Amino acid sequence: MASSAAASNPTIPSLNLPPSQFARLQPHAYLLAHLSPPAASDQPSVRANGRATSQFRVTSANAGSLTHTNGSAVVRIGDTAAVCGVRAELLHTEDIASWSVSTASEAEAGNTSQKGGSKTEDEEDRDHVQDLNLLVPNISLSTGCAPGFTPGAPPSTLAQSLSHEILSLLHTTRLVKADDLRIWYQPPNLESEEFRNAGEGMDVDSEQTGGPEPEIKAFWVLYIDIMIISLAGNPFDAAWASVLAALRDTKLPKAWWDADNETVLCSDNISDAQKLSLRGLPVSSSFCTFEADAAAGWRSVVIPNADELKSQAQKQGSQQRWILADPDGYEEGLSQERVCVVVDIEDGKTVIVKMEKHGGWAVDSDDLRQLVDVSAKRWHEMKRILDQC
Amino acid sequence: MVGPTASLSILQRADGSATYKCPATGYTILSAVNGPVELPGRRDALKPEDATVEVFVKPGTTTGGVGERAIETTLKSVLGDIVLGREKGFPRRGVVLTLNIVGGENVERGDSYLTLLPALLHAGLLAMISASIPLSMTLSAVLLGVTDSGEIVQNPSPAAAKSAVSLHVLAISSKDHLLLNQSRGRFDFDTWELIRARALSICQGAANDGDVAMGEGTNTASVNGFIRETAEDQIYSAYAHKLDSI
Amino acid sequence: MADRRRVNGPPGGTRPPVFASLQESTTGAAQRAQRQRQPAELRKIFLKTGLIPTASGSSYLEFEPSASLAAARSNPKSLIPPSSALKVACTVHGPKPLPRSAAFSPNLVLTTHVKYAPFAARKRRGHIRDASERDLGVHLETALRGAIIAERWPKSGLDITLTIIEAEDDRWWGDAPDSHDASWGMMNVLAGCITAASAAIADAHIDCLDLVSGGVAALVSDDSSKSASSVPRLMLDVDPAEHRSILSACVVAYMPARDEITEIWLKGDSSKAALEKGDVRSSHEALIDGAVDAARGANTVLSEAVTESIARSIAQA
Amino acid sequence: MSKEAQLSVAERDFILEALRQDVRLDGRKPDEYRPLDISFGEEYGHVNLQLGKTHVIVRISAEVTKPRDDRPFDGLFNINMELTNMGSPAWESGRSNDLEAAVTHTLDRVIRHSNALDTESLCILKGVSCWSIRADVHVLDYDGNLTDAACIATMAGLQHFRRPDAVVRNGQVIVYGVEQRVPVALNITHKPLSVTFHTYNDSKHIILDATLKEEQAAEGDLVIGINNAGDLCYVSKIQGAPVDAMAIVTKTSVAWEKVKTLNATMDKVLQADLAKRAKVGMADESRATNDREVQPE
Amino acid sequence: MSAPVVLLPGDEVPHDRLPTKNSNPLRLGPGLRLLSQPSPKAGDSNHVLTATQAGLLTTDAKRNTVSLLSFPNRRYVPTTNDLIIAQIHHSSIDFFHCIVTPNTAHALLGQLSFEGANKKTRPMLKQGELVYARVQSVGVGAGAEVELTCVNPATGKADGGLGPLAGGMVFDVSTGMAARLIRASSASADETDPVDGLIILGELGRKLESLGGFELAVGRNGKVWVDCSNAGEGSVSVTVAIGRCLQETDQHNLHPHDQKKLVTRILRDMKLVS
Repeated sequence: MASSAAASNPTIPSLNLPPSQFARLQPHAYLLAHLSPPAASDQPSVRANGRATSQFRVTSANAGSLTHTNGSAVVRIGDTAAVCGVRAELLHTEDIASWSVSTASEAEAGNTSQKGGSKTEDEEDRDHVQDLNLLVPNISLSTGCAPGFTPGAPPSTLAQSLSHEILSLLHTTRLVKADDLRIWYQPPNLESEEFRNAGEGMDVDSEQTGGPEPEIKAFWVLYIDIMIISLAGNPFDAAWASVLAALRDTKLPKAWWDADNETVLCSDNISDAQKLSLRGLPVSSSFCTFEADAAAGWRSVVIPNADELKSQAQKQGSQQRWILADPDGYEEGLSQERVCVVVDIEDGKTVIVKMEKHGGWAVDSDDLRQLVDVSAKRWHEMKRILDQC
Repeated sequence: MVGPTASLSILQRADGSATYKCPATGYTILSAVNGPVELPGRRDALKPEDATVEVFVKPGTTTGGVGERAIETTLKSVLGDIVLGREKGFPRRGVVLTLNIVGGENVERGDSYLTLLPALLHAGLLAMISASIPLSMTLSAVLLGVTDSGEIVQNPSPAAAKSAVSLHVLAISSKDHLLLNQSRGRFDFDTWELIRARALSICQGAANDGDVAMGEGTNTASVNGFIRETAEDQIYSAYAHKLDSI
Repeated sequence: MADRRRVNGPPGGTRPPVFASLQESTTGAAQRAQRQRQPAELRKIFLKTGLIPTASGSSYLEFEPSASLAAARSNPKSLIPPSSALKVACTVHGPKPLPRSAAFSPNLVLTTHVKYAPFAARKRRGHIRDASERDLGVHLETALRGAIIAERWPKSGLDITLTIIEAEDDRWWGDAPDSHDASWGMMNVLAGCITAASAAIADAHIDCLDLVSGGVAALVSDDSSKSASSVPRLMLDVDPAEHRSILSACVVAYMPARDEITEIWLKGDSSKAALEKGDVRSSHEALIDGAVDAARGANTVLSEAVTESIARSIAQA
Repeated sequence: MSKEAQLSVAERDFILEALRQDVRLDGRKPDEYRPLDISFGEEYGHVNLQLGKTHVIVRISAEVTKPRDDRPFDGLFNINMELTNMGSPAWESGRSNDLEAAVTHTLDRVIRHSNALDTESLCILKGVSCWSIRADVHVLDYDGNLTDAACIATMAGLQHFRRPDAVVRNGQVIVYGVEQRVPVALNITHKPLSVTFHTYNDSKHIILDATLKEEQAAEGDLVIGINNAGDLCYVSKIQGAPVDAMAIVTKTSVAWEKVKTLNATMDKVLQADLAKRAKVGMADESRATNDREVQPE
Repeated sequence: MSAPVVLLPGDEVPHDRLPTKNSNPLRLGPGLRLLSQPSPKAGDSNHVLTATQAGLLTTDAKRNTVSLLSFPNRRYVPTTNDLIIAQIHHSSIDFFHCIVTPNTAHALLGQLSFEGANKKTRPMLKQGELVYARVQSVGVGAGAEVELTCVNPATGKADGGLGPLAGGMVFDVSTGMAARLIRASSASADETDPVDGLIILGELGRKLESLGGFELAVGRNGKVWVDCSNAGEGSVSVTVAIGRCLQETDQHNLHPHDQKKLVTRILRDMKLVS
């Protein structure tokens, strides 16, 4: 046993522990030994899981396998697995308290909340999708996905934060178009005859010739539920990818207002159904920072200024810090600093839609620029995977 | 533009407290810190070597939800970063920060907390200072928006933030580190670098000659300078009796 | 009221879509699916262990889609699925020390937890466990407790969590629930949960007396005419969507090596069953025997999956 | 941590002995409130209240919503209080405790159930839309008698608050911004307040407005909700040592006097604030019209 | 002396502010820590003192100490040798478990850590009773418990009034005020110059002498125990008056001449002087 351990991991020859034990007892030293092998050995710097620092785990996506959903997907990123199901339900405008309410400024502009003529399509989308709560994502970690999450307990802080982040990202990317969710009704032109009889007295006539304006009678509400079935680090990327794949798979039935029954009816004919037309393909990539000196944060050493930190990194021969792409659970446990970059590529140009970092003071401009490049590469990979599923 | 106002140790019961008002965004935050204290029922979850920082954000005219939990996670990670949780009396104890939004609009469902984040960070930091929680350094933060004409706006109002193409909150330590970045919207990296440079000059002052420690060299127009002045004023008034005798 | 710990939908609530085309049946959706299997023929079960490495033991179980569902999937016409097929993920965490607050226990304390995903069934499920989910948890616990050698692990706990990703239907979707109707689909779900949990427990190397597996048998009546000639028949592993009426059903948790039943759940009226001539069993005995036969069938799949799990752990060692 | 630190024997004995000599720790008389300070924020309905060291902020807010199905003519009114670690280190943020439940209950009874705010006046369009008024009580510092502090602040907030004006036109509700139409005050039917007493030494000593330490040393409490006209709307003597029925009668008249004084104080502060606003408002208005003239395009 | 220096967390203590003449090792007070510079480019001095709290830098050349005076309302963190007033929470076989500050872990006070205590003579303290104690140790690292004692380990005597506090009343003040009170009361009794800006004790002492005087014990944890049992019938009023004077001085951070006015006002209010 011991000899095989030494063979596979020459950096810790003095220990007679099998690697798995060493990994558990001295996690920090174990990962460090992998990342900074002695210069003498020809070992490349790899992570304990065998990946290069900017390498993501094997990712697979499979869409449309769940029977009772409008769209669904299973995404596996390494050992982290997310199942997402999208269910569409109807929100009648009569059930919306604010529907019959308009602010005076809108009313003066000659518009009701049903149609904001001066607004751009994007703004209107934001109003409807966001103000009416048309997107309802929720993440569940109470699936036994990892130890530490009590099944049946209310959502943990992590689950709540993730749900919020998904919702927030859906809103900022405006991924779902409000128009896909609207159910319009064209009232019959009953009054047209009366108008004609009334004669020339009506100045508004010219506008009315087209009959009454179409009105929105209902909206589709998308309940997006994400079950993290297995959690081995980086839940956000997996959850977001599953949401993206599920929404790409989502078909909404053709729906219309049935004036006789005063309700919305749908067609179950699949050829009538419409796929959602999403705005872009924002792909999320998460990273964490592993510090060579785990105690640097609290040891009695002066914290160097940002500039000094930079020059230090250049001066010192050995690397002090590694930014690990798509961290697994083991690596997440060993690092504080997190980065999340969400990019989309439009016409070959990288557009950043979200960039977050917190939990440390090491990552700055230079690193972030590299991470954006890594994320752009990841975008192409994810696009290929999502296009195939 | 009217600058922010803040004062320290305004409450009686809490170990440390502060109020922070940002006229540009309209937000007023009251903050309180208790620590080091025992955290009940979480003994197993506490780090044995370190203090546990807990953050609770309470909105002004609504009940908190998932959005608050998300921003708490961020605040905890940024402020927890500068707390020296291994100092005497702190390991295995809690530092409990409560942030009460007493003025300004509510954050809408599913909206990011970006417009509030700098005010929350400053109020939280000042309360920590007021409670004499050991810190490795201080920080200052700024909200920047990019308009559709590409202009960078400092502390846009909630309405202006809504129409911004991208929004960025950066927190910079008193030693110039980037402690936090939260960017949303649509932008490219070159724009962000402009934002980064702008944030540094707003937080640390344009005339930053690198010698921050001395206090004299600091540009008081900077956010960092404002934090320093606020703390200094409070110390001077608390030790007026001492200073009189000098 | 709004749930503060979740993202909430519109405050006024939403309504599930109503399909207009039931009468017109342009898509063939309005036709009831027919059982294509022999009465004693079971659906294929897909069972795999060890898919969730963060757990001590895990398994994933899937029932083969019925013929109608398979047809609808390969050539979709209607948005209304004709039936559905069980998909369950199961994790086992432990044995682990009991929480400090817990009382002393000389045995392994078993906690079972069954939760449907919100999108698992035709009707959207809530986030909070309802009575039927708690019921399933209790049945499952009884089924497993009889198989586990609990005294091997004093002062320890074992958490078994099952997530139902897709559930079985209780009846054909076009039928209105009738008076003696019960949630028949739940019985299939329970049988699947028992088999899946058993595999996950074995995957976690928990000492057991035997591999316990679940099986379902039911008395069904498929004749539309109310004539006296229509007698209910005994069938194994029924898909409720494929039958006009289920009179009674039985699910057992069965250990073949010991020929023991650890859990039995029988529902409905079994008095009208027509058994083969010369069969002296009472109809509920026949129902139980049928369920045991079904469980035996599931056990062959279970053994394979467990063997695979062991082979894997030997390879890793 | 969910409990306040208990009183020491010395403190308890001393408080009780002092009360026997009619002495309170801060030198107050038995029926005396601590100094009361009420101020208003920039927004309507934002009240900052200090009663001794007890410090609360109340914010009133309004939004248009759907009325309840069973009460199509009524608007909604809710009082929310969530105790956080700010008010006392003994409170755990995000978890409710007994005090929170008790105070919320009293506020509900005294203000909401006595219909101090006329909810019918909040109806905009029958069964379709109405105003939902929400009072949020934030406790910043807790040094006893949270009930009265929160009650006074909530009542002050309701009287100070102005909701946007709304009209119904062709079945459409139109809400006017504060800058477009003068916002509307809420319809307050009467002004009830709670007055809280604590009892000591077999109810021989009954004091008003106890501090936290005095509350901790008490045997029982007596809460009286009463308005300016002397109409009782709430009396609670839930637990603790028995109190002589006559004492309740005398304390009720004490409470009535106190409520009259408190309401008078409140009125004065409200008037002063309104006057100040009127001045600023007029200045604003003239400036606003000027602006309009300056920029005709 | 040069202008006062206020440091914020992370600030370095300016070298010219450190006492230099003394050959004894420099002693660090709370709020400061010694850090080493990672790159020894600075040459001779590669150690720096850094503030971890915001506060006023003070140095004592005589004792060669440097410390930071931070906010007076902060929570008390037990420090070895501090005098505190603790409240018994419960007792176990070997220890009394005491509350030092609310909502923190209990400190341990040995059942025999009293003057002349043995198994038979040890005090039987009940829940809620108070002791005046010295912090013996605060332990290091995780799970460290604070230990208290009521005897001087060297002499076995209860120096400075250590031990159970019977009767009287205890008032809460800020930790900053407690520290000032300790310094003020340890100064000679007839000192007329304000010590640390406090004249309140001397003032009270003079005015209340005729009423029998009072006994005072100050705990660094922000507790002041007052006993006026000599004042006979007026003892309650006198105690309340002292408590109010101390708390108001603390709360409003009163200037010495305001303290004088306060004493006069409160004594009149309590009808102790005409």
